[in-house]
Amino acid sequence: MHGLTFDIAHMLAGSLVLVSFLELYQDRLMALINIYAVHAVVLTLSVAWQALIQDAPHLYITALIALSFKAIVIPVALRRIIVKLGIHREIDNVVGVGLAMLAGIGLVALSMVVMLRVTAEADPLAREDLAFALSVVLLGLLMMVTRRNAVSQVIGFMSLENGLVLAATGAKGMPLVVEISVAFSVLIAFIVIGIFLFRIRERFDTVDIQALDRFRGERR
Amino acid sequence: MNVDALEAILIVPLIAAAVLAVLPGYRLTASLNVVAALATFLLSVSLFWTEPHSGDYLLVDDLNRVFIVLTTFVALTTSVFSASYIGHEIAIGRLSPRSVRFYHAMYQMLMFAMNLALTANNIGLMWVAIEVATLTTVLMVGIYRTHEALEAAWKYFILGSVGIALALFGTILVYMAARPVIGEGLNAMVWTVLVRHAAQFDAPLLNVAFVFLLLGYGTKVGLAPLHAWLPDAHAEGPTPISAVLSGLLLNVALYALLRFKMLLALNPASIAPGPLMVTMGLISCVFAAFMLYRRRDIKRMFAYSSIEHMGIIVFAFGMGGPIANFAALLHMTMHSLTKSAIFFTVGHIAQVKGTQKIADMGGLTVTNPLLGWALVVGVVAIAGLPPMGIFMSEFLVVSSTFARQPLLAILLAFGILVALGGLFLRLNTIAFGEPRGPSEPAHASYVPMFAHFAIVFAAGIYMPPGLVAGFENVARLLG
Amino acid sequence: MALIHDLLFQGGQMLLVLLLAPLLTGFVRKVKARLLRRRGPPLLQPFRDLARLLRKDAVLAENASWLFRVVPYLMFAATWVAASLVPTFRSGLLFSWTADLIALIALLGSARFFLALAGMDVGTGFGGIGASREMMIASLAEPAMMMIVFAIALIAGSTQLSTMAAFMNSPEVGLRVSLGLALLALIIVAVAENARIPVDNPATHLELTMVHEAMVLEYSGRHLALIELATFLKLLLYMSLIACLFAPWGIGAATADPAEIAIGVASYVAKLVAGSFLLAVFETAIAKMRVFRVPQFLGAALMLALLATLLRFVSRSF
Amino acid sequence: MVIDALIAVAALLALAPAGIILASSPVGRPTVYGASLALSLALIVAGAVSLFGHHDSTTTLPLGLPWLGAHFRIDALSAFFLIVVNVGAAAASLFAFGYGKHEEFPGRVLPFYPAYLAGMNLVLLSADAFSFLVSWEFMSLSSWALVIAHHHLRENMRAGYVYLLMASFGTLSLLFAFGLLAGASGDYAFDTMRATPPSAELAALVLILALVGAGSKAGLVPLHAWLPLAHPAAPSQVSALMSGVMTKVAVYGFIRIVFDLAGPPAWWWSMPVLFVGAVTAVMGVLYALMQRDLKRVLAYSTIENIGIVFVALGLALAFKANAMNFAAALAMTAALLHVLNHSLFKNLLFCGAGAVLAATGERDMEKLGGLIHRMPRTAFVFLVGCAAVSALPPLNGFVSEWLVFQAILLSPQLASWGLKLMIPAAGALLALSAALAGACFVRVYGIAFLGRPRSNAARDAHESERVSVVAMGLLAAACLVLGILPGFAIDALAPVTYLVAGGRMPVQTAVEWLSTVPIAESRSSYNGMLVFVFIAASGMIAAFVIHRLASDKIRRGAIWDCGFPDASTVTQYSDDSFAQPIRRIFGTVVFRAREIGEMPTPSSTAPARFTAIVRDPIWDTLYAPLTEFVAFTAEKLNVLQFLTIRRYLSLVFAALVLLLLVLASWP
Repeated sequence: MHGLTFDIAHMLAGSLVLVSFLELYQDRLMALINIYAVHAVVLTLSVAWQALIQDAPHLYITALIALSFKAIVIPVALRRIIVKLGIHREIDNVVGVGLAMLAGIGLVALSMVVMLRVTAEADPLAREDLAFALSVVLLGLLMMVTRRNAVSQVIGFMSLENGLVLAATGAKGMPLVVEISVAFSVLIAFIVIGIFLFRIRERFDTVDIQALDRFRGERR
Repeated sequence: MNVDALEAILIVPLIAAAVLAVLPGYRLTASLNVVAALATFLLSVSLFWTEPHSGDYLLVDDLNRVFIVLTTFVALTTSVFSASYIGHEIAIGRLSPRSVRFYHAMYQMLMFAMNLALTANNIGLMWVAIEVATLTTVLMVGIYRTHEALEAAWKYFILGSVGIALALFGTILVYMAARPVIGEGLNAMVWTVLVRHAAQFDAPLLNVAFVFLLLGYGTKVGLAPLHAWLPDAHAEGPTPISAVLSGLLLNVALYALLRFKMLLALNPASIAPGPLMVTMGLISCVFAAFMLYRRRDIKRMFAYSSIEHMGIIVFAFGMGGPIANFAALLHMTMHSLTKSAIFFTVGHIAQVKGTQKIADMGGLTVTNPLLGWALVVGVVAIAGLPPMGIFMSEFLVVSSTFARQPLLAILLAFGILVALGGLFLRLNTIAFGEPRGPSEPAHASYVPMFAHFAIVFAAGIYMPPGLVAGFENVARLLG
Repeated sequence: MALIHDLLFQGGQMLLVLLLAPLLTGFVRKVKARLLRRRGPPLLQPFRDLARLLRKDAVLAENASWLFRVVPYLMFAATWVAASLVPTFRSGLLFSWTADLIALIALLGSARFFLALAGMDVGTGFGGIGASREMMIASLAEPAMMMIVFAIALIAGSTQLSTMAAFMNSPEVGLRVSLGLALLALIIVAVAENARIPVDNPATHLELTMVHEAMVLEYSGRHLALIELATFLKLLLYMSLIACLFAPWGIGAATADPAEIAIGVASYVAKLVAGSFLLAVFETAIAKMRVFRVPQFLGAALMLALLATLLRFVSRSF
Repeated sequence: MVIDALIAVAALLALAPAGIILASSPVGRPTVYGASLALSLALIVAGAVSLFGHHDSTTTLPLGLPWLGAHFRIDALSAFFLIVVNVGAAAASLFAFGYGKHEEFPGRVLPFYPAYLAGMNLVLLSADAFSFLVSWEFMSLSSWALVIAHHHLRENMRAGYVYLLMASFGTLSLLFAFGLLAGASGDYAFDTMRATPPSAELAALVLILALVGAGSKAGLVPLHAWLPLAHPAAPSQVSALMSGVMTKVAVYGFIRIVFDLAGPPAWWWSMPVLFVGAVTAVMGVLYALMQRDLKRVLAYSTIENIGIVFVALGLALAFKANAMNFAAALAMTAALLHVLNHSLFKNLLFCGAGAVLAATGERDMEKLGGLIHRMPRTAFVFLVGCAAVSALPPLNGFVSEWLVFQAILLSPQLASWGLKLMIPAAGALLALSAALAGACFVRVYGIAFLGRPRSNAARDAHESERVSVVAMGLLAAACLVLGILPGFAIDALAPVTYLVAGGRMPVQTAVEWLSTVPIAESRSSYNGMLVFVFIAASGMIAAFVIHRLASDKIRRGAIWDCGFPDASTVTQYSDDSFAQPIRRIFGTVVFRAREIGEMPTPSSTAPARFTAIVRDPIWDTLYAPLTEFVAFTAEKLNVLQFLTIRRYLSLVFAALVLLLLVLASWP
């Protein structure tokens, strides 16, 4: 019976990595947001599955948060923002998609190498899970540094954080998971609101972070 | 219910924060702020003889006792300084009463978060506390609502969040490493339990964990190249916050790092954390030293000097050994006291001059002798010249390192020398020469800065045996 | 008794050099004149000049300071003391240990130092020229001299003139390259120190070519006389120095009976005559060189002396 | 004894805050300088008692490094230097007693002056690495504050800046040396270091580090750059201390580390010391000849004398390594005696320069002249100083140099051929520097004090305060006494040389006629007293005889000057023109000196111009590139202040990936 549960968890975690790659590939903001929603949904599923197999009911709360907040509220909010800002058709990336994908593959390989050195008696599920989580985290970071637009950077950050939640839930019987996911949701809310605030105050004409950098303390 | 000192130093700031959030009028709130800080300080001092129980969530041991007392003390002096500083800010209308209320609440909140981070016996709790501390400081950095302030806050916020995320991943990994040995549940995150079983943990997992923790908490410590948020946050926030940031928050993050270093040190199979820390420390020290030269904003300059000193401290802890650890602890203490005192001085100078631009300052020892000479003393101390305390720690670090790793010692000494050059280059124009820029008579609170300088000076000459014993004990703990 | 005996000799030596010095200069002049087919002044002319100068009043510039008046006495005294400490016809003088060779050179150095100052006292162009050039020459001549001392002292194992002379007299000296070089260097230095052609012309009346004369331009009367006498003494000193270092034959030992002393005196006079004759020939044979050729000339001496010092180790090492 | 000394030092330290308070009040100056004078006299007594009483005294205070405590000790070496330092300090304080009246910012001088004295004394007293370095750096720091006392002058600030950097550099290299001596275990007490000498190669490293560290403070070429900037910038009594005394403290540090702590020397140790010393001596005096600033000339002459001292120290090392303790003692005596002598006459000269500065407000010799008429007493003592520093018998400067030459003449008995050939060469350089020093000080005195005044300031100069003159007079007297009776000083040095060089010279005061006989009378001897007596006697006899038998009349007339006297004072020989021959001979090589003369065409009324360009080779080749490097790096790195958040994130990302790669490649 262990085999099946393992395979499903494995499948879900792997698909999360896959979706991260999709995000990396997608350079239209609107589509990117949609894919992020998918990302959140997949995360929800895997968290729920973990809740089931670890019969840890408190993980359902995490799953619920993931579904409601990350899969619905945030994407909706972001859509409204980018529509308001009129950048919903924008194409945004610093390095070419191909290059980004290559880098991503390299990162996944790296995380595999690093994680598979972990001795096996830490149970395989955890190990695989961690490998995937690590790659999701790295891909999220990669996304943050290869996108110029604040919205896509936020999305990068959020998928990074999804990786964290994946790891946390994968870690059997880890306490404070719920609190942590809540805390992170707050963090993300802050970020989104931050972008939104700046927009509303008419202080920055674009959410491009470079606009912020124009107001750096010591101009050259 | 009965509350012992340990819980009290968490509860007092929390209550104070709640109260200050609603009370109007800055005089009252400022004095309340001071009172709360004083209470916390006294409680923390009482930790030395009241032996509170260390539960699953909180603990007191020799390591964090040092940190707690230092934190609460600097918090106290800073609150005294901030009273006069904020008064001036209100007078010139830079801060509205509402934002002042918010500021005081946040100040106590920050104190709570830092105390929690220091006393937490649970690595998850510690992480949460540091995140809270970061967020509160973000809000305070942005309090002036100017372009620069918001930009600095935003930068701090983004980089800080990423750091937090990395640190969390590291924490999870530590749990994963601990679980097979200790078993599921809370115990696998309780510090005291972890330490007991650290030897059996899975080394490679621990290694990955440490990398993430080093980067995550290293961001907060301000190690290059993760330092980017630090200079701007120091420069744009209110000066008391700069003092707290440099004097305390960096230490708290460092404390977290040290905890995990001890964990790794206990595990023979894992990589030695030393070399990593030594490398990052060295990079930060030399890099920051060079960055001192082109600064035009006085607060930003001293922020970079903080990076340099954090580099030295991390370097020393990385070197390890009784002498180096002792020196690192001493250096950390001295740096907190000196740097916060310098920021007190700088805050008043900026108010007197009405600017933070070094170009508009000059001949302070002529126009405002007390402030000017205070700055001179501060720079002398921070540059590691005797008879101030930092000289002792630098003496110990450099000489003990030179006997073991001459090349590293030479690089470190080079960094120190370059930094000294940069600091004095600016000091010459600020404190000496023909007076420049506007200057109004200072109505400053000299007590905090001179109290700090007095302690630093005394420590450079004579260290009380009790303190020494404590430090040596901790140094032994750190291995 | 012995003490009185020694004191007698020391005093005799002091008077001897004082009397011999003008005579020597007179002799050199005479020989030079003869070589130029002139009859030249009589041998005792220097004495007459000195006497005349002494009798005249001294004329001082109105802004001449006390230093200007003290220097001639200082210079004369220093040179005289130095000259009377060089063994002439009998080594082992009573006070020979007062100053060894290095100290002698330093004594002459002090004399020069003060004379140069005196040259600058009144504040004229010529005085400055003289002082500056004198010090330039000295700055090369003194180290050269010191090297010569090294070269000989390292061989003789002493800087005490009596001991050195005794050693150079002894058979163990042998023929050494370094001694030859040292002698050559010493001659060059002596020529420069005594302001002779080709470095300087004692008889010139064209100010721009003067070094020594330019310094004493402002002097007159007894002051000038003393300076003149000092220069005579200096010439004698160098001659007897060369004599006692490189031709120490016949110098009587400390325990010398009258016969030996007679030999010593005779040989000494002979050496002086020979030396002054050679000097005269040398001076008439060559022309004075430009001031800024002097450094090369003296640099050569310095190099020779240094070479002599270093060759000392290879020539014969014991 | 050491307790009493420490009490005196503590009193000096206590004087510093008193200085802050009293700075504004009229009693401030007399109080501070009077108390400093009294305390330094007390310290002289302390030093003398422990030097002649032949007993060391030690104590440990619960200060400094907690597990070590602060060790203090007076042995023969520190006792001797204690005397040197405090004689200088006493003289400077007495001088400042009157001279300090001219100070425009007493508030920036009075607090630091006693602190500075305390720092120097503490260096000599401390007997563990930490207290030593604390005192060392404290000394630098307080003198830095004094250097920038007149902070409104840009060049002073620059001087202070360079000074502080070089001082810290030196401190760091000393720190390294002590780190090696103490080992990883950190036994910083001198006794334990002495007990466990390092291995041969470590000891060699210690030697080099000590040479760099102490040398940068003593002003060895090429680490001298700060000295001619900082010494003149300070108030004159402080310049006197920095030049006359602080450099000696650096010498003390070198002797303490190399001769006392670093264990037995290897045969080649003397070579770097000899080389650096000889080069320093010549370069120093050549620099001095190129300067116009009176105080800067003196500073460079200090460098020259430090070079002489280090040559003597190098000789002592060579002899000690060859177990020729007696010769080592001779060389060491020469070094220490020169230390004492130089501290005396350099103190005197700087005080004189201060008096001139106070009288005329000028340091540029080109604007001085004729001061011998306006300030005769100062002129006289200054002349004594000039004669002493030019090593003229019968003054003290000559005695020490004579001893150095005597030590050099012992070199053939050394084993190594390298040294046999190197030492005479060093001797040649020494002789050269001595001769050049003579030229240099003829120039200084002739331009500044003789001739006709070159500016109104010099024309109406006035004699300085009586007490200042007294101070200088005492120093001059000391120079003469040490010159004619060196035997007593040499005998007093015996315990010191026995301590550090393992031998002692024969007792000099036992020799008949009190003459100085380093080895044997047949070998070499010198009797300053008789030389003095003879010169005085024969000079007076000559004067007496002439005045009696010939004329003693004086007539004052116009300047003769070959019949073309020129009334204008600018036609006098200037300092540049005086230095011209030497500039042409040496400067063209050493300083790439060039002379540019513009002659106007005939019939044009334009003036003819002559400019001499002298460059500082060491600054150009060593310091300028260094500063450029730092500036360049700072400029390049500064880009990192102006990145976008995304780029900062990429930095973090890169660091993370890098560390993970490290892990992945970990065995």
